[in-house]
Amino acid sequence: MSLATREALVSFRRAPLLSALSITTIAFSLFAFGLFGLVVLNIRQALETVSERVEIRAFAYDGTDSRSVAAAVAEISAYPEVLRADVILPQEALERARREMGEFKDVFESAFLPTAIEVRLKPGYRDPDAVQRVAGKMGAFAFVEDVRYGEDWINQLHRIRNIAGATGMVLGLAFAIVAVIIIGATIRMAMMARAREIEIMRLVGATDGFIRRPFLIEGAIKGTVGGALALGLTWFATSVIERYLSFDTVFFDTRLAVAGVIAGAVIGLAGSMVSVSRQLRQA
Amino acid sequence: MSLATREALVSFRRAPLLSALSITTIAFSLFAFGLFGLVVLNIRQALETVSERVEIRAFAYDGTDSRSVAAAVAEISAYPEVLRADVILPQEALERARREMGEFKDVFESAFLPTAIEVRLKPGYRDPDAVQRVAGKMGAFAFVEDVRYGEDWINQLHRIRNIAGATGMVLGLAFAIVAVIIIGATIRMAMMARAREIEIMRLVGATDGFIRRPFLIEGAIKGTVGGALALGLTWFATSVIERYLSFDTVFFDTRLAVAGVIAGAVIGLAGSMVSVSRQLRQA
Amino acid sequence: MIRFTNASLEYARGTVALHDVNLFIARREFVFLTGPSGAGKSTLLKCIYMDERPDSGEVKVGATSSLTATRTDVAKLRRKTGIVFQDFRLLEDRTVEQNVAFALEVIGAPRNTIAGKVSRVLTQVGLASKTTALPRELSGGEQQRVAIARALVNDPFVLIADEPTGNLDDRATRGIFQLLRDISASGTAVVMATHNLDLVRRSDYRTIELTHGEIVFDSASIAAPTGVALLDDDAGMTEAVL
Amino acid sequence: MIRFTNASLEYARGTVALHDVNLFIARREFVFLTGPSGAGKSTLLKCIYMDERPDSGEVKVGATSSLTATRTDVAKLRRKTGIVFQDFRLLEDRTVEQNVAFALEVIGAPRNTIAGKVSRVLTQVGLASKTTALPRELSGGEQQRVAIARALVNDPFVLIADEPTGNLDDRATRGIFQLLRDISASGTAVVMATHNLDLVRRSDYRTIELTHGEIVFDSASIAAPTGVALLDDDAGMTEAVL
Ligand SMILES: Nc1ncnc2c1ncn2[C@@H]1O[C@H](COP(=O)(O)OP(=O)(O)OP(=O)(O)O)[C@@H](O)[C@H]1O
Ligand SMILES: Nc1ncnc2c1ncn2[C@@H]1O[C@H](COP(=O)(O)OP(=O)(O)OP(=O)(O)O)[C@@H](O)[C@H]1O
Ligand SMILES: [Mg+2]
Ligand SMILES: [Mg+2]
Repeated sequence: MSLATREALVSFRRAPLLSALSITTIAFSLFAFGLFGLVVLNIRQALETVSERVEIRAFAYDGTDSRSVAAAVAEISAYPEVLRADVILPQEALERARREMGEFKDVFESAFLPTAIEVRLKPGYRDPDAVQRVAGKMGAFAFVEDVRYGEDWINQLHRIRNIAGATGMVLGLAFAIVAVIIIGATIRMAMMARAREIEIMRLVGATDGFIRRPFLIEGAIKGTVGGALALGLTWFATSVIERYLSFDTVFFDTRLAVAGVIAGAVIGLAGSMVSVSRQLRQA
Repeated sequence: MSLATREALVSFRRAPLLSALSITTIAFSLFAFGLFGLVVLNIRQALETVSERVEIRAFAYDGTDSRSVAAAVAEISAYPEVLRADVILPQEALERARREMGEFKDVFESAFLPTAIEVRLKPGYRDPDAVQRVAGKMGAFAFVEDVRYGEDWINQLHRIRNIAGATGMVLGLAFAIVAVIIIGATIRMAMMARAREIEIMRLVGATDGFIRRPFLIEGAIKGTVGGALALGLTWFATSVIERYLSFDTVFFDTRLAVAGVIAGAVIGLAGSMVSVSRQLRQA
Repeated sequence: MIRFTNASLEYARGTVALHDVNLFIARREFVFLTGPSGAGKSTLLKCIYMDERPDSGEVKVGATSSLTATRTDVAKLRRKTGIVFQDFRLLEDRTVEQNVAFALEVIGAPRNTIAGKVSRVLTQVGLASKTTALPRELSGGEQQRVAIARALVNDPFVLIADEPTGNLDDRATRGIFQLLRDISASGTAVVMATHNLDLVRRSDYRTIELTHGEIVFDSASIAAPTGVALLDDDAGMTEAVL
Repeated sequence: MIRFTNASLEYARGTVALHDVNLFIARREFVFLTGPSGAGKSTLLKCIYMDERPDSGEVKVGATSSLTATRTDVAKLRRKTGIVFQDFRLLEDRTVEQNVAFALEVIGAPRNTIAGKVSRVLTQVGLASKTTALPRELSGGEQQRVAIARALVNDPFVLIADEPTGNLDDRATRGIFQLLRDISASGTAVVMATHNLDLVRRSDYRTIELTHGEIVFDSASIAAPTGVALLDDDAGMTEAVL
């Protein structure tokens, strides 16, 4: 074992270019993969933030008395889908509209808005079906003139989230496969460069296990270093983007980061395993 | 020359794995680069669309007579920075506000808006300075109560565009460098695998030029194929995104596409050139 | 110790490299293998270290049979076999010393004994002054002697030498030959393929001649050799060595 | 044709491979180079095809001087030089035929003449039946003969053979030797390093012996050789060949 590790380390010194290339390739592939993962992560995060804003508003007829509104709010709050229900008085509505719509604030100089009940849904219920159900029930109150909840917008949001998830999975998988192919080919090439060495090892009586071990250790080391490099690159890229574009980005949490490095190690190991076995079968 | 081309082609047959790896690497690097380029292109395009909407609005006091407004519009239209100036009557303003702000259209049920002059600037003048200059001149008219042009928003837009351009350049360059390094290393590795062959060629009297030629042709072919593959991949990726995310994306125009493939060829050629020269110097 | 039973081998291109070879080589025996270029000498030797296996018939070395040996069995056999390859087969990126030490490392020799053994055997083949040179920094004959040193270093129970003196001058040839004789005298079976008929004639060891893959001459079947050499000591050796 | 003037060469590790070598070899001359392993024979030959250049002194081959030759000059020299390397140096992924044809392609021989020349020379070395084999499918002696065929195929004006018969049996050796003699008789200078003293003794060609990089014996300086051989025909040859 000690001999295998020594052999593995020596191989870095013997073929620095090949080693550097393998590591760079692993790092670069995982980097591309990581950047892509981050994009998906950030899109999900953004969608999450947006979907928190899913809300249903019911507008009361002019002159509705506040007690019936309060009673309705109490009832609506009890629906299982509902996170909170609030009364928005005309004055508040106007102020909020001005605040939220900076550029168009002149529009509201003299606007009049009706009393409204605003409802937010619980996380599990922010889908088009639940929204429609609650809106229907709210529309049944006698004093409600109109219920609005941005149907198109919610449908669209839901669709984007589904599609983003799916394309994320598909493209991510494609990236991972490309990475594994490149890495496998790189290791196989390193292997071919050492085909003679492997053959000589076999001829002087080395068992397959003995021959394989240093290569596997080497692959795992390269993979780990590549994974760590990729993590560093990804972190650097996001921090650059964050700093200069003043985007708020989400980075991988520790668990995901460690998983990334481990993925590198596994890829390196798997690539070596496949390549060395193929080489050994040929010899 | 015919011999060199034959040798170049034969090398694909002799080392299919190595060739496939080189091509994959070139394709993959250029693909990453291309995707990144498309993101930048699309951001620029989006910003361009947005900046077309740079507009300045001057609001008239209640009861301003329409002739003085018309005179002002004529004068403003003559400013060198101005693309067009229009009068917006209160009714129009309201309708437009309702149209543009779908979700909030209930807000405008009973709004009152003043008469306004709306000015759009020519492409070269959509920067914060020009906007401020024109806005100042418009504010000087006696009947104007207020001039609005979203200062923050225009400044922000301008800043994003500058930063996007700069980061685009920097990250793009970084990607290109990584691609060249990986490709160079791949070719160098292919070269090392053929070091013996090169040495034997020299010993039987082949000149450096004779030895170099097939490798250069090989590199150029690989680069071209890699570039074409990358283009295909990029096109496929964007069309998938376009189709499933119903984003409107801009693709490279023919000139850029051809440039991409040529870039692949040049990278392949350059990589071969560097590697073969290094190998020849050593031998 | 080494037994060929009706062994035949045909290569992919239709070359018959071995044809119905029957052969027994005992412990302590020294055998010359001669014959024209392409006669099948290297192929016969490859069968002994099981780099090739006969298409029909059997080769048995110690307890290892070509019919049943697994990859691991072959590896174990080779650890007890010293091989001098016709084309040397040195590791290009290791020094002379490391090349020889490698054969010991593979069989798991204790680390502290390696350096001593390596330097002793390199002195025996006359390369004490070249220990840190790389193969490409050696002359043809020096490379050949490194290959011989590597084959000798782990005290093999069978020594196979394929044209081990093709690049050596007469004096060096005699030195190496003496070394192989000593090895053989100490209990190792030595099989040496050679074109050096001088060497063959000067000594009176058993000589086997191959032509077109067939044994056309075997001195053991003419002059009765010493009793010890012909004893089939397979069983005893096997226990002791494997 | 070939002239060494006070040529000395020391390798990086301090090995003196050539020491003050003075030598003239004429056109049509056949020279044996002998000496113990590591004496500097291969190094001397490498100087002739300018794979090594002396640290001091000069080597001149035809009009090409080791002091002034550019990389292109060296390439041109080698196109007129046939070289049999001690370790063969065949292209592993090309067939026997392609290996030999390669030497012709490099010098830009007309495409339609190549196949004929290749098959003729392969027949001469006795490999007509192995034309489509890869080097690893050949025996040691067969590989050596491919190397010889490659050296002969482009009618060189200097032929350098480094131990060309080390892996050949006596009959094949005699055949190759006869071939080299014919080449020499047709106007080519042949320099052959060998350990086969039988061959050297049987013929009465000029013999040069090296030890530790020094010429310790040169038969040309003892018995006066034929007049033609000693004529310094550098100038005439140069015109004709380069
Ligand atoms: N891998 C192979 N594939 C096909 N033919 C082969 C292979 N190896 C050897 N041969 C052929 O088998 C025959 C015997 O080869 P072998 O190497 O055993 O000869 P040899 O007696 O060692 O000759 P030499 O003295 O030249 O080394 C030769 O004709 C050779 O061309
Ligand atoms: N590239 C090199 N670097 C260092 N030393 C070298 C190199 N090549 C050869 N030598 C040394 O120079 C000496 C002469 O080598 P050379 O190959 O000329 O010997 P040779 O006469 O051809 O021997 P042989 O008969 O064994 O082939 C040897 O001691 C060898 O170790
Ligand atoms: Mg052989
Ligand atoms: Mg030599």
